[in-house]
Amino acid sequence: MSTILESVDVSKHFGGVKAVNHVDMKIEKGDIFGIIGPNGAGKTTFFNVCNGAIPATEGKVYFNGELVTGMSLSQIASRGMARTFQNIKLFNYMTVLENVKTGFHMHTRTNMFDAVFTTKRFKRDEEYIVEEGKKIIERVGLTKFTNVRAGNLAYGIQRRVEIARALATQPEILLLDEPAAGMNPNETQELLEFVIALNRDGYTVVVIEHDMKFVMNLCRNILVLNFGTKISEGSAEYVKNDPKVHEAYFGKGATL
Amino acid sequence: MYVLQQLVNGICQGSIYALMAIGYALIFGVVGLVTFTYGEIIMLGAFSAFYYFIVFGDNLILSLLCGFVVAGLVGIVVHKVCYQRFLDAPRYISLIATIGMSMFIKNLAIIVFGSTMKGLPLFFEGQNLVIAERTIDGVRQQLSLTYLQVVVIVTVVVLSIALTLFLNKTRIGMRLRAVSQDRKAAALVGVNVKNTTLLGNCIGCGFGGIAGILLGLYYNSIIPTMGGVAGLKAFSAVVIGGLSNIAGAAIGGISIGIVENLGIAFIPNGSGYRDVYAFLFLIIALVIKPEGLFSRRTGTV
Amino acid sequence: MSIRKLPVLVMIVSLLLVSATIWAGGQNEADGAQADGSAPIKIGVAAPITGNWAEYGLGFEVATAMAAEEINAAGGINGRSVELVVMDSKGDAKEATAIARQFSDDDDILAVVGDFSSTCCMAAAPIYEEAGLVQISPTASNPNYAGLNEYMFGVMGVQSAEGPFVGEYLLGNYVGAERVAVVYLNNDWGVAAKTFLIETAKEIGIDVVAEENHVDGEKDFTALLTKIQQSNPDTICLVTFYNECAIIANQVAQMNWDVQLTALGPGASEQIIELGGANVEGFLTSTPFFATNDGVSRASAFKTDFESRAGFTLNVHSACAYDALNMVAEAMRNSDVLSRESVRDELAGMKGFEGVTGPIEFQPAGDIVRKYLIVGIEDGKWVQMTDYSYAE
Amino acid sequence: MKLTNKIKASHARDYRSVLFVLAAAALIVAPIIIDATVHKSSYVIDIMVRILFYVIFASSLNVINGYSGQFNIGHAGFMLIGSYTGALLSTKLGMGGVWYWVAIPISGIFTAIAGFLVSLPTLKLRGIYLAIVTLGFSEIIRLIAMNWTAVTNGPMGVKNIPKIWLFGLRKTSSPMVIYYIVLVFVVLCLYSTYKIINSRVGRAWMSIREDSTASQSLGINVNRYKAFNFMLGAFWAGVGGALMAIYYRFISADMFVLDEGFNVLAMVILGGQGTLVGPVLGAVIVNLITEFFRFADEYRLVLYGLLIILTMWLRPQGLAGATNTVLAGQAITQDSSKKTAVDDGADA
Repeated sequence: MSTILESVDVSKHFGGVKAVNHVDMKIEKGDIFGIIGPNGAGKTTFFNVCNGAIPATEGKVYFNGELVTGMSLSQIASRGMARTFQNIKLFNYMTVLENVKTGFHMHTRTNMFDAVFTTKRFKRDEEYIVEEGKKIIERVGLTKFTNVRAGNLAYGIQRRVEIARALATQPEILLLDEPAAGMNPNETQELLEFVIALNRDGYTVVVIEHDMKFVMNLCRNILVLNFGTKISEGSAEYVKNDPKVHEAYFGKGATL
Repeated sequence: MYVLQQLVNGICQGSIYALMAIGYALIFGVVGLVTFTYGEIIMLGAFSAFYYFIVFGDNLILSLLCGFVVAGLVGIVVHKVCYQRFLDAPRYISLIATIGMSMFIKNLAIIVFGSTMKGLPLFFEGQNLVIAERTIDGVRQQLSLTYLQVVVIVTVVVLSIALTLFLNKTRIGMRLRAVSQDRKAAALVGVNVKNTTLLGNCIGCGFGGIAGILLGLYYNSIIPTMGGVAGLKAFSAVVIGGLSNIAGAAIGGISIGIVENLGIAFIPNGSGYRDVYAFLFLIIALVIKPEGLFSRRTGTV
Repeated sequence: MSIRKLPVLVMIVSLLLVSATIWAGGQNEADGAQADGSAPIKIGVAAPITGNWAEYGLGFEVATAMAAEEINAAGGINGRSVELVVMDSKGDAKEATAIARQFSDDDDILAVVGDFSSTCCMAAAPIYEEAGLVQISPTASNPNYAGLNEYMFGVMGVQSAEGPFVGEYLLGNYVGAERVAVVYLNNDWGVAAKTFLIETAKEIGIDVVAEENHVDGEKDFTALLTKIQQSNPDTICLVTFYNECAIIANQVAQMNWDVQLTALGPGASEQIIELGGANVEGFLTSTPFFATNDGVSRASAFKTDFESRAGFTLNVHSACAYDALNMVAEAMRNSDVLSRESVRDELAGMKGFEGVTGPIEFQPAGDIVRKYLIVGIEDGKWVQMTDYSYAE
Repeated sequence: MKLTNKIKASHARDYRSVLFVLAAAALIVAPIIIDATVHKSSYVIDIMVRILFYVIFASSLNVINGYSGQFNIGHAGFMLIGSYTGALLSTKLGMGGVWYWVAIPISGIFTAIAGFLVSLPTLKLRGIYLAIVTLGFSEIIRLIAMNWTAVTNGPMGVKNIPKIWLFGLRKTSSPMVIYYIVLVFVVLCLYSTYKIINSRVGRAWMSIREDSTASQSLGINVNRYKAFNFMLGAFWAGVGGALMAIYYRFISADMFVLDEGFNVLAMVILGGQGTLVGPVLGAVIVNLITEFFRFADEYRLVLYGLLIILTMWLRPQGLAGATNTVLAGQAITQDSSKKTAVDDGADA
């Protein structure tokens, strides 16, 4: 197995606050990787640095061996990294299908002239994205919501739409930011199975969570952050038994 | 000397802009919405003083108070009509409502006040504060300020400081700031957001009224259509200053004044380009610092 | 945003268009019913009654209404009374053209007085030409305006007359200026006037040491004045409106600058004294017409009457509007068979018309060469300094 | 079940296409009928032409404000550039008559380039900051047109703009002829906007409008698409401006003051931005209303101001009911409160 995403000595400072402090990370292709930590540990910040949403103060990020620090979110996205957002960022006033269609942006080439003159390329692209889009919607089990406006959907379903939209970019790696937040146990369980299925289809998945149980059940390898610093990294089993992790979550002397 | 005098001219004119900008910044900070009615508030303040002088005689301080009250009251109406319903809606809605309001007030004012330009009594007439004077080749050069200019500059400084103190030291001021920073959080800690917003807008408009009177006195002319340019300059100054920053708005206003006057001073026959200098300065400033030159917090969209 | 809405859209638009048509058409037909020999003669008045130029537009409205009343009180035009159709152009050229079309469409309208700004007049000009309808503007001062076509007339007076008058007689003979700084309003009129003025001034050996423009609505002239002060002029000549003249005079006074102020264009407006107070003492300007409230002359009676009606002081623009309407009426009286064409011909050929603003006689292009007076402010009052023969 | 649906759908489609054809026919024959039946028609047709001009202006502004969520309040600047380009090409470079058909797209392209230049400093800016830059740009352009006498004739304006060539017709600046010329461009403008909006490009714009971070995460180059967006909006504003020049045959800088831009903005918002129908409706209603309010004499603009406020109270999302965009008024309120509830658990 080869490394797909790697961070070397990454730091992010906001003014004087060191939100992320010299973090190294290595994610193997095909893995389900978890980043955990208590609230305010800098998980999302680290995540945002990795995919280019915010620039790193220091350090380097490699994606498939290519140095991607300094690239924008969209540049990194075009290299095959897709993500969802902690506070869902759907295009609320577009339908589910339109959301997914937008996800195909990188894989179509229609420009304004094609659109105005209904060229072959326009027709081919539209056909392609409708067909593929419907497949993806079916894949996430939302066929009956195809033409519903995304903003009108229930929370758990919106999460799935977001994943569907991310899948439409045909990524190699999928970054999920707190996918289980706000879900009930049933929905969480469904999500768990869904992510495992995705992974089986060949997607490398990175999950940010503070729900330990969810992560332990899902992820093979885990990185633990606290106050912006890496305190532990390894297999789920290893992390589970790492006293430093216990300390971070429950204070000194506690056990999981 | 010439450059210095032009600089002084710029500062004086800038301080008028600054005066208008202070009220705007307060309104923007508390209400969080762009308004195009502010120019008309300035105009109403000026006209209230005009009628005050006619009815009660020439008392500058009392007329300022009168302008403050009148503009503040109009501010309440504007608030009820243009902002209150639209506080959480997309901004352009209240923006259009303020454009409608501005059209309404301006044209009504033309009918009620008459369309011609009117003069205000001259205060401090003909008294100059000559700082330096010299004659070169028969050309007299001087560095001087009129007393009215001094009054305006002092008012700007006093009002900026007073307002900043008010916002930072008093309970009401703290509430205003809380609402300005985060409406929802303020509501959570028990601030009556609705009334505080109204109050903030009211005070802001009051300052607009005072600015209007001084503007009228400074140029000794008021006309119902004076609000357009005034409002635009206030808006520009506030944007340069970082939107809700009181001191920033004042400095923004003064810097616009300086840029305009220096532009006129050094570009041959360049007076016609006055607004070009101001807006180019604004655009360049925004390109360098997209959130305004003196903003501390990130702006909201 | 789906294709479904497209036809709905087209439907709505066409429905609205058609209903508007029917509404407007119905209106017009109602108007058309009374075109017999005793019906009133209609004259269109286009002016900016709302918007930023309302100050002037309202003056037009009052002045033309006065003229019409006087005409009607004196028995109308050959027994027919005059009716004004006043339309607000807002100072917007697009509205001005719509008004032009409306006037052109209405066969009862035989002439049009207006508009205020040259832009509005010039945008409307081709429409009036097509309809063969006279547009006589009290104020349009773009040098290209009157020559646009044979139906355009202007009573403001060409700048090729006033500019040289101010240059040679006001600045040269009367003031004896040696170093002049010119401040002009940057619009069509201002540029034309100052060009002629400077040309003449240079010819007679006056040194024009500075030339600065300002935009309409400018209030702060300190930078500009400080700048021209550097070139040490003994006289400043302002080519601008009366409001600006007063503001400039105030700012010159604030600078403690002792310099002769002269002007081209504002006329003997009371506004200057009202706004400038003591600061405009000694102010000199050229004017085509001068009236005081002493009630002696016709102009003076007009001025008093106007001011009591309008509630604001008379300016030269409104006086020109009054004359414009009277000229149209005169042309109608002179017509054998009254028609749009006859109004044009009679206007073009009119001789010896005496208006409140002085004698008016059109040149072939449709504009007029006026004669000018020099007036000045003494003890807070306008005083006539020279008479019309000064320039002869 | 499926079959009946299909039948229903096809019925609906037939019904709609019949409506469409009828409506289009009405637009085409309307001026002819008016000319034949109404005695004094040129005024009415003039108003119709003006409406069509504003349909172009409002729709082009809607491309910017409505679809990509950028906030342009200085549209008059673009109109000015298009108008002056057309006017100067035809008066100074002899591109009148038949060549004006070339000058129109050139004006559009020239304005689009200006749109691109404006979009450069504004890519980093959002909301109010963007708004004031567009406003400043509009004033700068106007003052340059007014002061740069050598090229633009300065305050004198551009007069005697030649008529356009149209199959040897003589009166090509008459309202009737211009009506059809502008109608063609209105159709082109609306059709192309419609097609673009429903394509990859349009979806990219709307995604930027709804959430620009999310749209970046899909690999959309937000800056590039914002620039495209400004260029398309400016293009049509320029074309509209160039058409205006051959109708009025005289243009000057004071036809493009800020208020003109606000006026177009008011049309877009009153009609409902972010919809294709909205700006069209806005242009029709605002123009008819301002004509209709003539009875009010000097109270005309007072009434108009009131009407604007009233519309915002009653239908903040605009008349065309743009409830299906993020720009819709009331709907957004509930949504944003829901979102903040989630934000509370935000990470560092």
